[in-house]
Amino acid sequence: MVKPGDGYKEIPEGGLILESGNAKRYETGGWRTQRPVIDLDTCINCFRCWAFCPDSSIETEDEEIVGVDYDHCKGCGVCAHECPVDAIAMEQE
Amino acid sequence: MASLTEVRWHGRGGQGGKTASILLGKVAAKSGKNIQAFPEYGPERMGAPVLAYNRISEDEITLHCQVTEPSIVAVLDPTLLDVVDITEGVPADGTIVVNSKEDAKTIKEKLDFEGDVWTVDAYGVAEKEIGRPFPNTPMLGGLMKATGLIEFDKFLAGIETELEKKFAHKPEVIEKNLAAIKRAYQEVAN
Amino acid sequence: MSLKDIAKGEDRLSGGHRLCSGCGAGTVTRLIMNASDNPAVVGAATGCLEVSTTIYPYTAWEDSFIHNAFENVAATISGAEAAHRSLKKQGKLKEADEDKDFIAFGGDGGTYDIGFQSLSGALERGHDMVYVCYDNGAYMNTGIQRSSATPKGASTTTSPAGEEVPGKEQYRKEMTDIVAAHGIPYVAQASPFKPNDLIRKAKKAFEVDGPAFINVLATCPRGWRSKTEESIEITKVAADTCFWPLFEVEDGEWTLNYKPKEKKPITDWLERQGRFKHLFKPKNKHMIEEIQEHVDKRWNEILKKCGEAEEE
Amino acid sequence: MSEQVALTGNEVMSQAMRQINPDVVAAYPITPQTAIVQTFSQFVNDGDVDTEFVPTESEHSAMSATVGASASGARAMTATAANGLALMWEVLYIASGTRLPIVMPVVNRALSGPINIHCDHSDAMGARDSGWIQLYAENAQEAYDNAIQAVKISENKDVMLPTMVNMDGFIISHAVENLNLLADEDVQDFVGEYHAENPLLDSENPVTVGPLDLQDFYFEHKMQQAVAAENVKDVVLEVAEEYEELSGREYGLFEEYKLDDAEVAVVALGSTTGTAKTAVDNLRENGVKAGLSKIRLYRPFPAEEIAEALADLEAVAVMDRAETFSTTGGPVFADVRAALYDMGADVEAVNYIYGLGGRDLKVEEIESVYKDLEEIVETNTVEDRVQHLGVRE
Repeated sequence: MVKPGDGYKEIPEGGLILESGNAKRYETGGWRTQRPVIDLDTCINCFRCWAFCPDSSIETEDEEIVGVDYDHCKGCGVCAHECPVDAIAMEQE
Repeated sequence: MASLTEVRWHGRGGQGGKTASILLGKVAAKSGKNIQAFPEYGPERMGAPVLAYNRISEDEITLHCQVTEPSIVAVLDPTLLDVVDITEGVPADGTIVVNSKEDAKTIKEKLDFEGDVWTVDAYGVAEKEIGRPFPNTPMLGGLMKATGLIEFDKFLAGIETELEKKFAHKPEVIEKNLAAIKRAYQEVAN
Repeated sequence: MSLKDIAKGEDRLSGGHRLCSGCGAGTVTRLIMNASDNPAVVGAATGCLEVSTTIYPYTAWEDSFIHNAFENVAATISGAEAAHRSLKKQGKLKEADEDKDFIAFGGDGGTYDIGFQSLSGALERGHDMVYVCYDNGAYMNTGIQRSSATPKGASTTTSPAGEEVPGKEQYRKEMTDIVAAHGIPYVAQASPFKPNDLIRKAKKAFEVDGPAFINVLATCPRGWRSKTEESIEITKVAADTCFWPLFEVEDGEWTLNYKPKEKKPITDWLERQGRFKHLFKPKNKHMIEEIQEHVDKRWNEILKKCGEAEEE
Repeated sequence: MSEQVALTGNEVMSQAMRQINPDVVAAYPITPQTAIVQTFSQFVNDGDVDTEFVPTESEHSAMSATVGASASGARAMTATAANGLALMWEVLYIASGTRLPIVMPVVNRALSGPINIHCDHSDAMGARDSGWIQLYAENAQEAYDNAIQAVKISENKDVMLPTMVNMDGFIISHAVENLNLLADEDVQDFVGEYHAENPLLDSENPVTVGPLDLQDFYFEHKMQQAVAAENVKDVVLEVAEEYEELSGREYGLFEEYKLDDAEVAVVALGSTTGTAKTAVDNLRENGVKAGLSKIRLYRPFPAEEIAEALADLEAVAVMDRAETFSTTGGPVFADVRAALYDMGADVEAVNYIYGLGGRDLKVEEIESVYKDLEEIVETNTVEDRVQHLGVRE
């Protein structure tokens, strides 16, 4: 991975990024003013929050919703707004 | 470049002047000479007076300017004589071959040209041998006789090869053109 | 295919991209990408999606990705697709690279306007690629300038609501219809509020042999002056007011995919967005009437094309 | 093995492309380049090549698709001229900045307006700083040889930059000349197979091409490009040496014609250099110590080498077939003069803009340039640093 401050002799030529999906290392969680909190007991695993999240931040495991990736969630609130059973609450950071 | 010969072709768009210059160039190249063949490009379309050129030399040709003083001129359509100055830049010892039914003397007078003037009824030859009035291949035959640029047997063999490439699927066209070239070679006169 | 099934795969667009909070393009892109069954070569026209997902040295793309310029994503991906065809034919590809999806993403600026010619050319040439337009109705990347996809009446920075002129004067152009006129195998208009429909359309687009085009409404909370949490809901309102009908055109056959139970007035769509706020001033009432008339006319056209009964 | 042929420059170029057998060619027709893509399309449809031909709707898309194909790992080519090159402009920089080894014949023609379809170098000269390597040719033989060598130059790992193979519109593109073609298999062996290092098509190693590259890294990437450009000269010479073994034809960064003992010389590029050779020969017969430097590699510019070759002259005239409207002369002049300055050479350098829009340049006109140089040497004064040659008042 190219690091800040690397010189021209060290980095790949032509502006290529050779490590796919490495944006995961860039945390956008700090953009948030409100955080979604999922009540997993109420959740019916309809996966609508997963589908709608613009930031790939709804975590799943074995076909179940398990939580939120707060490193990347920007707190837009779409998940909470769209949850059909009100299992997601937006809380102040 | 003492061996350099420059040729200018006068024709009308669609008559095959450019093709004649290319055929001449290719055949000359086959006979071991260095050549150039190039038309003058403009927006002219079918019917407009057009020009094409050849350079033929024993030595390497590096010149890439226009031909302005050709020693040989071929005129593919008799009516061009009234439209363009076909003697322009041609030295007094130059050769002009004109597609015309008239005899060389008449044309020579008309052109007021000191040099060698030849005529051949290329349309007539083409009508007889090819069945259509394409003057360019007969004119090549006439040009060979008038200038001796390439030995005629070699020229015939060379042109046959080139026509074979062009008309691979129409062998009769090759035969007819060769016949036209031969007839024009016989009929051209100064 | 259920959302749950789709979610089984790895997300093809990673978190950590820098699209705005609540950006519709993020949702649209994820849903399309996750519907693909093959490793993909993805292209994006210059625009929000491209700049936000590939800020050097980071990329949010799990697949191969190329950005070339603003107006040429269709041409660029057509070149990639041609390369694939050529190398495959010559037996120069590894087995793992033999089946691939070629996907081009463009915003409305890169699709309706500056990239229109390149898109039309690629569609006519018949490349096996899927072109996705995430239509947020203006040049959002440069700060909300009007495009030919901007709806009539919207206030943008180059069609501002002024004392004399109340926002954009022209109706948006019907890009989906224009693409359909190319006679390509698959064309669809979709919306993220129906993710299953969007995924189904994406899958169809990937399946067909030849070019496919999907025009997806993508909310821009910043440009539309809407609430971020309403980004999905607002696209439902767009469908319920018939501003953004969902349909598909398969080999020339038009099918309607969503008919609101009760067609809502266009004001439902307009009032949620700050960009239309000025239309509610009394002097601009005629604008709303005109827009409603236009939507009604267009809706009936769509119904007719789709073989549905027209409405009064 | 080689074959003597008499073909037009365009035909020769399409033969070179057939022999190179690129994986993808994306192109658009434009006078005077049209015959290249036309002939090549016939090769494609006759199954003579493995190429996928992408007949784009514009040159912008031609270059864009070529970039897409090249980034995917294909050996990709296109060809253009004049306004077509201008329409590609934006993407030219993307191709070089992305380090894609695309080879593109450019059939040089004047840029509009007013529209003119004939030869000058405005098109390629305008693109001289786009990061592309530029090779120029005196005749069809050189254009052919340059095209084949360009593949190897561009794809060299120390280079990885695209190349424009320039050929004068009409004068070369539409003229039949005799030349030698290499055997197909010799060209194939010479260019070899292309293996891209990080192709988009490699599913196991996905790559992101063309990201947003801001203040923190863009400069580093441009520096890499500058280093690659520095490497070009050596690679051009290496490839030329290898090509000479194959073809018997010698190539360098530039050609020196009777320059050794020359006192006055012309620096030029393109087909005019052939005509200039005749002028040199004529002048030499009259006792004038005339010489010629014919630039083959113009970008990157071999400044030191050219300056060295010119350093012992008394005066030199640089011929430019393009205007810059800088009022300080044409592009080649700027480069040559800067090179001479760096060398500290005591050579008067003057500039002649000529041949715009296909205006013919005759032997006598070139001879007049040498006569001007002699006068400069004699009087030690330069009256007009920059002149327009062959234009009417």
